[in-house]
Amino acid sequence: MATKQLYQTRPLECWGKAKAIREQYYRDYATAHERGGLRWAGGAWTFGAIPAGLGDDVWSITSEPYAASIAANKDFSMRCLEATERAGYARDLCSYMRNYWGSVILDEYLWGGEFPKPDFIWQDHICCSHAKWYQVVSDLEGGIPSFCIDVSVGPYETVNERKIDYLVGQMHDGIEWLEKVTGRKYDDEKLIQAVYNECRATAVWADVCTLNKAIPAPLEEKTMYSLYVLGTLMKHSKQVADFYEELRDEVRDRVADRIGAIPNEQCRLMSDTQPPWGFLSLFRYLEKYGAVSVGSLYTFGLIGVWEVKPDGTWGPRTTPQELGIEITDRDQALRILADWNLSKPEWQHFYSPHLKTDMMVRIAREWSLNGVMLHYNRGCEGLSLGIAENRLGLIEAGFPVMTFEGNMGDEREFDLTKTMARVDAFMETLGFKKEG
Amino acid sequence: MFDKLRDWERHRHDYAKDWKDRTGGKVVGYFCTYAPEEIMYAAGVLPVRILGSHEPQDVTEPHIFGMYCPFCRDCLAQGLKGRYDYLDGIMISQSCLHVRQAYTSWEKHIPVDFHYYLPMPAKVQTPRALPYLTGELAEFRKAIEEWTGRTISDKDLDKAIAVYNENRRLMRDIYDFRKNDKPPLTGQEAMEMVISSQMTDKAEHNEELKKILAGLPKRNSGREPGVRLMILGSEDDDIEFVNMVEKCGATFVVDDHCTGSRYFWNGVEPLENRLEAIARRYIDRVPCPSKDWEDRTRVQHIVDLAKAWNVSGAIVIQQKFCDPHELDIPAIRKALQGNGVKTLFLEFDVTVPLGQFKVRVEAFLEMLVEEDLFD
Amino acid sequence: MITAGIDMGSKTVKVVIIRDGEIIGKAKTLAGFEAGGAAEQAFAQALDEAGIAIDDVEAIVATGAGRKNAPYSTRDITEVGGDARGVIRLFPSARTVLDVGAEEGRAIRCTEDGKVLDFALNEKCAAGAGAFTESMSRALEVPVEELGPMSLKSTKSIPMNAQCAVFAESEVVTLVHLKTPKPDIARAVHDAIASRIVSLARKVGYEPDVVLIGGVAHNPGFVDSLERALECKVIIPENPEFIGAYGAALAAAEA
Amino acid sequence: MVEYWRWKEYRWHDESKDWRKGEFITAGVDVGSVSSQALVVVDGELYSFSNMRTGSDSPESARKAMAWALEGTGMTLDDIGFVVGTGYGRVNVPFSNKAITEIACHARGANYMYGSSVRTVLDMGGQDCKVIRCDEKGKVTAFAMNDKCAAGTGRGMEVFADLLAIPIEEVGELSLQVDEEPEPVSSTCVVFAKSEATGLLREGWPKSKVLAAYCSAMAHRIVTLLEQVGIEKEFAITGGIGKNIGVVKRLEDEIGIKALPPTYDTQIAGALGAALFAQNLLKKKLAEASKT
Repeated sequence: MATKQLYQTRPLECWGKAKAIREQYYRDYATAHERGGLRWAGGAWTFGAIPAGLGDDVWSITSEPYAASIAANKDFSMRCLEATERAGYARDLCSYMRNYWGSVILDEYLWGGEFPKPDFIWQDHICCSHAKWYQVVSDLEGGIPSFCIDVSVGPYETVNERKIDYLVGQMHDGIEWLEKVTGRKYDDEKLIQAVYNECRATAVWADVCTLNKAIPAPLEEKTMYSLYVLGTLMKHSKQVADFYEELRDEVRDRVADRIGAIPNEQCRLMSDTQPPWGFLSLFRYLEKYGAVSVGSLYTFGLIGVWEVKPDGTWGPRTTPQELGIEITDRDQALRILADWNLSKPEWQHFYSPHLKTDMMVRIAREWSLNGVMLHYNRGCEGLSLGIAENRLGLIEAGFPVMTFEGNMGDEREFDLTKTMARVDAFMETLGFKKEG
Repeated sequence: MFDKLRDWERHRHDYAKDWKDRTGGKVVGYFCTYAPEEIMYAAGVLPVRILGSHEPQDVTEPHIFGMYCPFCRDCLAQGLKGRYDYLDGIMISQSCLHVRQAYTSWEKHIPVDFHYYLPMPAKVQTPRALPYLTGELAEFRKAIEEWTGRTISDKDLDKAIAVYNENRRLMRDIYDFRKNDKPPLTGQEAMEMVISSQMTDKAEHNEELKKILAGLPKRNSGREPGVRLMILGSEDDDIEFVNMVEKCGATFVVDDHCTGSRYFWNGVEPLENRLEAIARRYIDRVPCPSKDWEDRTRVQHIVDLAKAWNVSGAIVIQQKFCDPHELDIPAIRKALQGNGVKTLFLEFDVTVPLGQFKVRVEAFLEMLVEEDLFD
Repeated sequence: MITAGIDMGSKTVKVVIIRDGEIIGKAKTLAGFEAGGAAEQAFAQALDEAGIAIDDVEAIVATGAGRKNAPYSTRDITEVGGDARGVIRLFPSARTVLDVGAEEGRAIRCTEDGKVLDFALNEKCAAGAGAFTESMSRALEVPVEELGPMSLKSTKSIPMNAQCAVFAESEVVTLVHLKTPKPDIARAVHDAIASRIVSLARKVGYEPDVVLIGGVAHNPGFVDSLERALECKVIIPENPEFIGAYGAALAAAEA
Repeated sequence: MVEYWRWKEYRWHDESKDWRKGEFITAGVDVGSVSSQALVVVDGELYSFSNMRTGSDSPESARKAMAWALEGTGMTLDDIGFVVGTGYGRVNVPFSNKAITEIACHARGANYMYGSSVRTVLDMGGQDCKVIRCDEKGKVTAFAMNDKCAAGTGRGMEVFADLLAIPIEEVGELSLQVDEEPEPVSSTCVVFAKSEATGLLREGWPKSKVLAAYCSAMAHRIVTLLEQVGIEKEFAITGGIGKNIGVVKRLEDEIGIKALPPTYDTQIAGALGAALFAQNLLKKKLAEASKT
């Protein structure tokens, strides 16, 4: 395909490292017991920094990215989904959950061997399925001690001491609970370091995304998925925080050298919600039109933590360490952790789609977008929440919107051909022609 | 005997409009039964529940993605069609994501004088929930006071609590009559009773309930009860369905619905801090599955109801796409079957295909009763 | 200038030949299993009607689901683009286009110069499309073309639950067994399809004038249900099923 | 135009038997959404039946079917002691004494046709698909029905027969004439499956291969339904699609259990069960009458 070369491109140098960290992560979890360590399971949003206080030999598996990896493996995914349906669970439930359960029911780990049963479950709860997900895992695994922290206290703009107390209170209870179920002594110093790391990792990721405001965009969303995922695995780890800094430096260089993610960028888009993981080729198809998805509230704001800068634009939230705050005890660490997480962009729309619309319009403006591609994702009731209102809001703000139905983890609910036909119509209305 | 309640249930909008004319008071629509009605009632506000109308509609497509439950879309449709145009305000007490969208779209597209989002804790099983909710209720009380321009005294709260507790007690007394071998009321009448309670001034509802309670012991429903059934699951105000089943030779004698027992099962226990007392009531109530974790406390409660009301079968219904219930139903069915209660599962939409459901229901009943069909 | 448009639909192929915007030839054939051949056949008929030879045609643009397999065409545009162009040329006052074909339902909002502002298509389920009426007519044992007029006799609206075209048959059968008059059932069927189309129309925020195109526009019963649900009249062009092809022919004249 | 989905209507009666010698004569009428059967049982033995397409007027369909079942037997309605109606139109059987659901009737019918060892009955009907678990008497212990989607029903198969212009009776056989099993069609929506198939034909797939793709998709959907209730041996299939070897074989392969070989026309199971129930009810009626 002959596309016109407007910009230089070059592969990301730290790409291989990202891949290695991810593979190591899943190996570490599976083999934790062999090394006398502990295994826990929980969501990508859970306060992973807290179990870190149990020691350096405690490994986690976060459910959403694990399920997404399953979804990318169509055959295994189908077996998982059907195993779950056989067990009597509804087909329209969260497809991450259904892939994950299937892997447990079949007792097969995506990377070979039996499914490594966790020693305990450490989850948080903002979407209706979060805590219930593990209630069922516990049913399936024959009872696993689990602790879930309710974080649904309302949008960040309304957060006050009482709301923080509610979270922090649960966190304190959670730490006592962790000591009880693991029989280990809790180390506050490790917690404090983990909190520093989480703030650093999540702010630096926001910094990386901010760099994508550049034209040409140094990163396209398909690549970003494989990078942001590390934050969903262990955002509280030094390893990930350090890697994101390395990544940021490389992306800075790309911006300086005007290196584009695609050679022919003429149309800048953003998506929304998780993509249909088995069909990322959809993003390649966009390139035929010189269209690049520069990100989404999902890739920016699920891990990234943001704030409005003095000049009114969006940028990484200033970390406690940057503010010169020294964390000296457990309670202070937990308060900072709670406040930091409650400001996470992807948590705001649970209370009102209009808060999400505002953030999306901001991205559309600051990242100079031509249009928006909304994935009406049947697989995730949490992130699809209010998406129809987001569509109305974006159109009202003057941004053309294309919607397509699909499912992040159930290929039976996504039709690539029909979706590409929609892209054709959308590009035609935006006035972009296919090349080659 | 239940005519008045049925009339209120059928003509809920007329009732509310008439109530406004009579009292000059404000009416607030609420979206989920976690709404602390006592606080609104104490300020002379009439809280009414927003429910759907079971008609096919095409007005919500631009606002709510079709993967969310038909109930939340049906609710929003009522607003978009102006059926609740008499509301002075709306409020929601955080429950499931689905119905939350009906609220947020309503707030944006249908002008109301007052709207309030109460972040009711999802983890009702943590002791941390009580002080937190008590504080949230204090803020809610403040908001209501500012809006109505009327301060809510402890005395007002006590009065409201008394009226609400009486309503709960009376409905439980009536539910007890359903334990009889020949229940003096049908499942349809029970459902109409509870829904009408969600639509009317409880003081007036209580008067009606007292009359009914006085008459029940002597009442002969004049129908064979047939198979004793329980109905449970998602929000359900599908009276047509209940009626269809009860025409097939069965009677619903108990339920676990937020349009039924779950709405009124427990009352407010008096405490010096009235708001704390109210908070405790909503934290301790029979939970919606979206709040029933880490432990599943509702399952045992349902089994206990099935035993106490001596049911031989249970119809487990679920609003299409209702995730919270979908996540509990396998465990509930297992528990019921384990206790010798057979279950029939049905998925509800805005309107249900009575023809197709009738076959399932009749086959289910054939399964439960020993007919002389076999040698 | 003479140009042509070929609409490779899922069920039928439509060809329109125009001279300076005026239709001089048109033809429709069943797509069958060999759509390419069907298109050549339709094209020949259209040339016939126009009384010209293929060499007289200066540019040919294809549209429709199967546009990639269209013969002769040098370029293609999407159904959305084709519909908008065709309708606006005929009715400059049109702001909303509803296209109901065999399997597709489409709503398009556009400007007076045919620019598409927003569009919505039916998703995984084919309800709200022509195929729906076909299976219903079989269940009712009433020919498709009689379904429309028949439903106009009804004044009663019965809700239909089923979305799935085929599954809805069993609902129709149930209604039949409940001795529901056929006209009422026919109307229920049309109301069901109309309500899905109106959902799409609301999604794009329809405004008058609303133009209805596609084969189903020939069905007066559906049109009645649609107008009731939209609460406004709809404009129907003379040859509603040819508008996509007409739009493609216009596009051919542009470039 | 030829309607390829139209399967052959027919009737049968046991000429070797003289019904006049019979003590208990009962009938079952199954008015289904697609087909109707009327069936007569004499002293617990199958005597005659008819199998025809349901018209849009179900009482009329019931009458027609009954009349045809009696044709040439000399028997009239008055000779029949008890009639049970079943199927979608069970309440519209004008001459019936009682209506019983097709779920109960199919279980009872299968118990007669295949013997008391049957524990799982799969009824693949015109508009719906049922999985029924039953005891040694043929009494239902659990059941599940497909919802909201016609894939996996006879109707869907008829749509395909029409599309491919192949008589419905030949569909199954033809679908087996493939060297290797193709990917199942992905669409669950029959309308889209149809256009998907059209696409495959346009790509030059032979009809047999397209049918194979559809039959295996259908079989797979049915298996997921079967698994909801759980399959226990013996396993029997009733209803129209039971005659479709293309679906049945793929289904058996997937669950790893062979269905009992059909001994009668699988479509009469419902009417047969109804007629057998009718006999018990007749005996009970007579017993009560003699008491008074």
